[in-house]
Amino acid sequence: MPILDIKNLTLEMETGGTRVKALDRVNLSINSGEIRALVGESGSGKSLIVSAISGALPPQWHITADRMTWKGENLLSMRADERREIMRRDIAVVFQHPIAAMDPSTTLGEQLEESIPNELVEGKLFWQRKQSRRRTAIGLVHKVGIKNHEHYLNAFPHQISSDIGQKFMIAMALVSQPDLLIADDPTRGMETTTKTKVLKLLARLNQTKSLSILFVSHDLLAIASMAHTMTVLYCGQTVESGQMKHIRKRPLHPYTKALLDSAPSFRNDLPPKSYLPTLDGTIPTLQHVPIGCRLGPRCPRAQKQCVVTPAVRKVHDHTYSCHFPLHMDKL
Amino acid sequence: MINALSRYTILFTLTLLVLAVLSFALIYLFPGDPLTNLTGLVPQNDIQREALIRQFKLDQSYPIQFYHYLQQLFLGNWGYSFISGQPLREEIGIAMPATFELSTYAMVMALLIGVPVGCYAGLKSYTVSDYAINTASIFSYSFPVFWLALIFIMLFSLEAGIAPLSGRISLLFEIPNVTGFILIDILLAKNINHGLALIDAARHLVLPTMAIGLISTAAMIRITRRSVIDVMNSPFITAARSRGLSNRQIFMRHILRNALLAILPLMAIQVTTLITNAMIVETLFSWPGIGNWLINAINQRDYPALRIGVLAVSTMVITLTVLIDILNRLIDPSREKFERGTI
Amino acid sequence: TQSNQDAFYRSGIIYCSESNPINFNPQLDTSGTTSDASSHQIYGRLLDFNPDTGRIEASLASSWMVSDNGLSYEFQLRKGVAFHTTDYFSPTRTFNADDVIFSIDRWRLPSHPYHNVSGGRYAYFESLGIADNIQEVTRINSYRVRITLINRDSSFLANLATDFSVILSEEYAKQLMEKGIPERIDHYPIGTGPFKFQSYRKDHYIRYKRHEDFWRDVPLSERLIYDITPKSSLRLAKLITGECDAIAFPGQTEVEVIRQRDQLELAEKPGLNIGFWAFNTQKKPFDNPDVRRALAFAIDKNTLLEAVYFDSAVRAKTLLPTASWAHQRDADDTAYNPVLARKLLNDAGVPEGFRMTIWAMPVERAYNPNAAKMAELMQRYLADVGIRAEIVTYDWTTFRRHLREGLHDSVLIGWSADSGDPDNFYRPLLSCGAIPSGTNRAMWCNRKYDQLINAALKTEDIEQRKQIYQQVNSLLYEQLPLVPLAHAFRYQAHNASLSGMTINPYGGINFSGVEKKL
Amino acid sequence: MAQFSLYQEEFHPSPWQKTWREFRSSHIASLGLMILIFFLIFAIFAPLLAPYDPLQQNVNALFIPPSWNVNGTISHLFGTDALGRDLFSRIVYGCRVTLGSSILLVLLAMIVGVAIGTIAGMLQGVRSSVVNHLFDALMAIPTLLIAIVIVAILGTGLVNSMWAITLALTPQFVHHTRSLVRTEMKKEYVLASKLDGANHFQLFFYSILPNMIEMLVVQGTIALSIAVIDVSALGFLNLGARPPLPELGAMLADGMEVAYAAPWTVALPGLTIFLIVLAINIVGDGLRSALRKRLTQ
Amino acid sequence: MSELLKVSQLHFKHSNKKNWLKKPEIFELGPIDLDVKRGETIAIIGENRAGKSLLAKLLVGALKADSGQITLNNQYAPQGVQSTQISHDVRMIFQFSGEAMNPGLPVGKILDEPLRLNTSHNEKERRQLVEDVLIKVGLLREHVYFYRHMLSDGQQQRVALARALILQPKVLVADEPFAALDPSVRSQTVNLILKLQSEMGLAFIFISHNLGIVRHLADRIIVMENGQIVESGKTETIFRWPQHETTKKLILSYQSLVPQQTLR
Ligand SMILES: Nc1ncnc2c1ncn2[C@@H]1O[C@H](COP(=O)(O)OP(=O)(O)OP(=O)(O)O)[C@@H](O)[C@H]1O
Ligand SMILES: Nc1ncnc2c1ncn2[C@@H]1O[C@H](COP(=O)(O)OP(=O)(O)OP(=O)(O)O)[C@@H](O)[C@H]1O
Ligand SMILES: [Mg+2]
Ligand SMILES: [Mg+2]
Repeated sequence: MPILDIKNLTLEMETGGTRVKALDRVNLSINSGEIRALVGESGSGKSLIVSAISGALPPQWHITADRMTWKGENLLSMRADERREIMRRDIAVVFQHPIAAMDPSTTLGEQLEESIPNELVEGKLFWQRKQSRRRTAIGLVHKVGIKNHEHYLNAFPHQISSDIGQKFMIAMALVSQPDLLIADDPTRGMETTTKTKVLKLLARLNQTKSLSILFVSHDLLAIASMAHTMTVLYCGQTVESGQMKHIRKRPLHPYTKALLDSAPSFRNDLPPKSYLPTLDGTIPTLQHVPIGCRLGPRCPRAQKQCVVTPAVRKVHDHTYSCHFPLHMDKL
Repeated sequence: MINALSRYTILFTLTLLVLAVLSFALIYLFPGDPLTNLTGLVPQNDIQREALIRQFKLDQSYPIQFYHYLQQLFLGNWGYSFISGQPLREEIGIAMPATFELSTYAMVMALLIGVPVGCYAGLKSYTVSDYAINTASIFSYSFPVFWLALIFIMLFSLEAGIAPLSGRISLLFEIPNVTGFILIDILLAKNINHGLALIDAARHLVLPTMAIGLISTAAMIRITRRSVIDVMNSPFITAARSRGLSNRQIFMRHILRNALLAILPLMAIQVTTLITNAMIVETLFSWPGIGNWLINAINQRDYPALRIGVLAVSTMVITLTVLIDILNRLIDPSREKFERGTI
Repeated sequence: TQSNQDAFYRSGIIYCSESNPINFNPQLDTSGTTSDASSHQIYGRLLDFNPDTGRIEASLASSWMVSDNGLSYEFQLRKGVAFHTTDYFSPTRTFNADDVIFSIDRWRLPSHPYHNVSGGRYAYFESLGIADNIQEVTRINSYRVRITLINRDSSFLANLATDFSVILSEEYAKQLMEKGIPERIDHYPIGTGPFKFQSYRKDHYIRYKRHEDFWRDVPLSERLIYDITPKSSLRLAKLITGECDAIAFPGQTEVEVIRQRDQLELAEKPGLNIGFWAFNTQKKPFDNPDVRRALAFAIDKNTLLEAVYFDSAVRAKTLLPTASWAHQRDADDTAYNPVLARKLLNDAGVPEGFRMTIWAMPVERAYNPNAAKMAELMQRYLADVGIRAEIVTYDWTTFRRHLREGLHDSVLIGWSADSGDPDNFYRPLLSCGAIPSGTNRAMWCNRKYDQLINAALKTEDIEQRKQIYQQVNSLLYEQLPLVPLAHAFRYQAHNASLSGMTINPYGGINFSGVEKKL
Repeated sequence: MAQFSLYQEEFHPSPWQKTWREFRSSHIASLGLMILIFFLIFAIFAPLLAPYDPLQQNVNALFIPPSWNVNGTISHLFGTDALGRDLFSRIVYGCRVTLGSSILLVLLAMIVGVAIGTIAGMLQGVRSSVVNHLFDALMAIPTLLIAIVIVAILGTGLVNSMWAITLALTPQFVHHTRSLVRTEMKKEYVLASKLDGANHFQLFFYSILPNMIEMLVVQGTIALSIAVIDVSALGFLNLGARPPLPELGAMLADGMEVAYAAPWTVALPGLTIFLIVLAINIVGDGLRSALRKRLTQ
Repeated sequence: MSELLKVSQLHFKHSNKKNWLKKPEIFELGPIDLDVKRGETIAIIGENRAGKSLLAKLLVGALKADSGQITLNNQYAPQGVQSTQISHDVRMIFQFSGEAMNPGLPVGKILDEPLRLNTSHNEKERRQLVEDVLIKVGLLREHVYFYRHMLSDGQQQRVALARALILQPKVLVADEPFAALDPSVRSQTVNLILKLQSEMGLAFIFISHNLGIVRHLADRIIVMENGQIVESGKTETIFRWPQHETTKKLILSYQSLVPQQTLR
């Protein structure tokens, strides 16, 4: 039983006078204790999914789904305060742009302390509670690998660099001891050492606290090192989803393959300075998505049928949507 | 911070110095006799004239004259009104607080009504009530203040007879000028019927305050609304929401704070507009404030009065703006540079 | 409580006046504003005009005698008339001969220690040449004074009854002189009038208090306040809202509004006044009578009358209004004739596009309720004959200061008579002696004219005087130093709750005997 | 070589064109613009539109009420004033004087302000901060004060009051230009241009100015509404345009003298000023929200 | 291979005194010695705030060094923004951000600017050059009319590249050119650079946190820490036998991420 289960999530919005489907029948489910990676190119709609789950979408956007449940409860039909309660207790989100996601007029410490749920604060009197909050905050900051807590807790968002910001966002997300952590590109721009530390922290939390994680990124290296399962998104459509190791070994969708191939780290057979395999072109803008399979024009295996949206197919727990999948002949 | 404060102080002094230089230059720029323009005194004969020139060091070089001028400014010797013969410091001491009082009430009105209504409109952005508020505010904001005041006079004074149209209080009351704020002075005054006087003064205050206040309130609503909408759309509010903070928490701790921080620098401009409007409205309501005084001075070609009056008002306005500026800097840590925005 | 409140609002009269007085001594200034604010309120005179009949009657002088040759006047003074007691002066004695002598000698004698205080110009007396005609003022006893004249002056008594011949306190003057602040006498006045001065704020108010020991037994309001309101529309508005109990110079367009309102009362009387357009004859090309005549022909007086006075005025041909006994019905008048005007201008060498200024009074006066509007109308007429007129206006005080300096090309102004005597028009307005005193706005000096009006004073024979004034009129028509425009009605508007308001034909407002009921 | 599938649009709107499209999509803003254009037409074609000479007095037609009043006549649409001048013609010319002079002075203030602001923005360090602070301080001085000083020195008159308002509006442009130039100068594309060897002048014209136009237009509308109000306020206070000149504020002050006999002489000029300012504000508002929309997209 | 760019004893000191209460944050860079050969690819790696971007800016002359010198083709290059020689031959691509392209100008104008300022070509020639370079970086001629908001991130990066290449530089300095790009676009860009290098003999200095790409692309690696070069050497050497602590940490953590089978 997945804790988060999304089926056929469609998101429509108005841009430039036309109504476009930014997300087109996206499926995503996360099991308890699982680290799921959500991969896709920039603009493929990853952050939109995150927003849809956290309920942070503008009201004028149309969001429909066959199913969108949290532990069996329907998120879409829920009252605002119930949903807020879930967000406060169970789900934590790390947004993509950490500095922008922090109140510019409040110190980091205050914001962090504010996020600590009341039930986790010890003491009755307000100064005791205050101290308790401070202690918790310092502990958290250390946990995510910030040493100089004095300096950073009293700093304002504009004074810190974005990697510190990301760490703070993670700390803020972890403070409420959630069941699910949604991390939108938490390691962007970090150098490798710090990145590894953060990833290790997440992995450890996953193991010790059985924290489920939805890990959004296009850093395949990071994903490959920690995720159990992976969902690949292209242009608002889920193209493939399944166990990490299966996908790595045998990607079924041409796009997934192209994605994996483009990371030189995955390929020990690649001679230095050789051309990397890649798909032609770039992701289309939302106003000009091709009909049917949205990869169509770029796909090396595209044929006539591709103008029809491919149905979701399933092999064991490996789902894909493609008319002409790879490796299928071998199966 | 002390660094910034000292920088402000230096720049502020510099600005005042520039103002002083300008007002000093006016002695020579205004038509007529520099001696009269400086002192407001008309020498009866040449001997007296010579004596005055020597006394005010007008026979010395410009820097020395200016130094002397500054000295006199500091000592409070601001010269005499050419027309009434009264010391200018006294006249300004009466007129300035009157304007200040009027502006203060209008500002309070703008804040008390403008900010909550603006917040409300911002929170309910793009709903019917928001459109209604927005339309009303853009209409009120477009009124030329003098016309608005006239309309008020016609409607409320002449037709309805609700409020009187001139002065600060019925002239039958004799209120000694202590603080310059009529309501306080009434409380300080002896031998009068305080209740009656307060009611009378309040009735006199209503229309001018409304006229200025309405425009400022409209401006305030627009600024606040814009600011609230901007803050609401900013990602950190989304983030706060997804952290499960309650609406109240978000509004009080994040939206309000950031919205008001953004409003503060704009208030500096509002203060200027407000005082300008107050000065214009004063002439219509015969409010004995600095605007009325200055307009009379210009009609009477009372150059010494003009010079000091302009210096005094601009000093007041600049001081207010700088104070708001400093305040803004004090309470808003995130703003690196203070930028003025628009409504 | 309600009754408390009523009593309070009834305790004072608020009069909306049109401008700032220059000081509180009408001897020093001919402006109606100054005398309105002082002569009848603060001061008393030896004689007064009866407001109804216009006759001279006793006032501080309880009786008087004129010698047969008409050169000596003896006044018996009223006893027990108290001067004001204020925070700046407490009198130790009542009114007596010393006060009369001081008051007259101040303007009469250039050697008098007070003569040069506050500028030393006594416009009214100078313009009429009265000072030079008085030989001496002698004290017979404490309550008896004799004034001896050099020449006969048929208007002398009338002049003593005008607003300008006020009685000051000699005791106060002495005190001030000792303290070395003599000019305070004109700013912190002491008199015997019904109200005592309390405070004055320029552009704002003048406060008076009841003079408890006023010698006349008339009801007096406890407080009198002048609310200085230069805009006539605003004055009317205040009258309507009840912020003023009476107003100065209601606008001609507003008369209807006042008539329609029940709670307002309007009194009207044909006024003894003249509104005119004076040229600065000391400036080129206005020193040329032909140019002046041309300009006079260029404007249509009837239109001005209609548009500015709304027919509440009579077209003026000469200086004298119809009510005056010396009024000449068949006097010559300039007619509207732009073609002739242009021709005269061409002949005089005034080019097309010539620029001149028309100074327009900033305040309403009985003789001209809206000088600015009149100036605008005239601007158009002058444009038709190729003259570009610029309208100049300043605040009233400044306006008159500059006028006296002769900065104007031409000015729209006028004169309200202070006594019914024709000399009160001819002399102050156009005699040579009136140039320095600043009432001769045309700055025109003509020997023959002066001789004629002097001759007119020497005789008591009305017919003979009429004859002389007809000569004067034709001289003026020839020379045209000013263009007479209109004799206007006098209006006075007040709240119906005021009782005892009278309208004074010679201008000047008087609040003694006025009471407010709610 | 990579093949691009190009999703070609019909035309390539520049940022400015995009803002314009956004602007036009708002009905209220378009309406405001139409009203403004209407007044502009009044201003430009006043001699053709006005049925009478605005200065022509007619003593036979004093205080004729507007045509919708029972006593009004159709030959004087808005009635006549105390001198029998046709109020409609005066208002048409009034638009010309008031709006026209406002536009002129805003343009002047804009040019001067942009010049100074750019210099201040490009100069770094103390000089700039002093200049900036002084201008900020000057900006705080109410127009009315500046006008009073100028009138005291030069005398009243429309042109003198225009100088005063120009002087008062300039700092605003200086300020905005300066802060815009400052933020632009920090951006990488400016650094890139600098690396290309562009001097200050070229930087300004090729890198900064194209991004400034919108700010200038928006700021211009704000300044214009202030200018119209100020011009008429000074006219109203008798510090600006002189009486016979049909300036709306001066006309209003004129009308006040006869407010009882002819209330329309107060109401109509006032209403005209109000409508002009309202139209400008609506247009400004529309522009700003269009700009905002474009930027958030 | 000939030495193209030689940097010796480059030193830069920057003290950041924003807050008077705290000690000024002093950052010192260098002294740095570095030489770049024709066609060579050098990667600069290091932790955040190690001074990598600073070094890049110094190299292209966007900042002026306090001391030390840069010689180009054995010619001493004067420091500072206005040095045309540098701007001609050493070009920079900025770290991708929304601000790398002027939003108010179309691509054509943007690409025209370096030509207009640095060459004496006439309008038509310039136009030709612009179109050529657009095609070279894989864009279309029509893109000259495009504004920033009409281009995707990858296309914007290509425009930046085109802008750098249009003057036919000898050295290209890039600050994290790949960081913000998607995998597929990133590969396209890598390929493009590789191709251009082989065609034009371009020396390429780039900063990256992505050690996978570094390993793939670079000939030499420079490791920086705290404004100092702590290690430099051939790519394979560094990856196999890191000497300095920082390098070791970097390489180790990289390898801990890389799936096991690649190491086998
Ligand atoms: N507020 C918005 N208004 C209009 N379009 C939007 C908005 N937010 C996102 N989009 C569009 O939705 C699509 C998906 O955006 P999203 O932010 O989810 O991409 P992403 O996968 O998170 O990319 P990245 O890896 O760069 O974060 C994009 O094409 C974007 O243009
Ligand atoms: N323009 C500048 N002038 C002087 N010093 C600067 C400038 N920009 C940044 N610095 C300082 O130089 C130091 C190095 O910053 P730099 O941006 O070079 O690091 P980096 O190695 O590129 O880091 P990252 O990997 O996060 O990009 C920082 O401490 C910063 O404060
Ligand atoms: Mg995203
Ligand atoms: Mg960097």
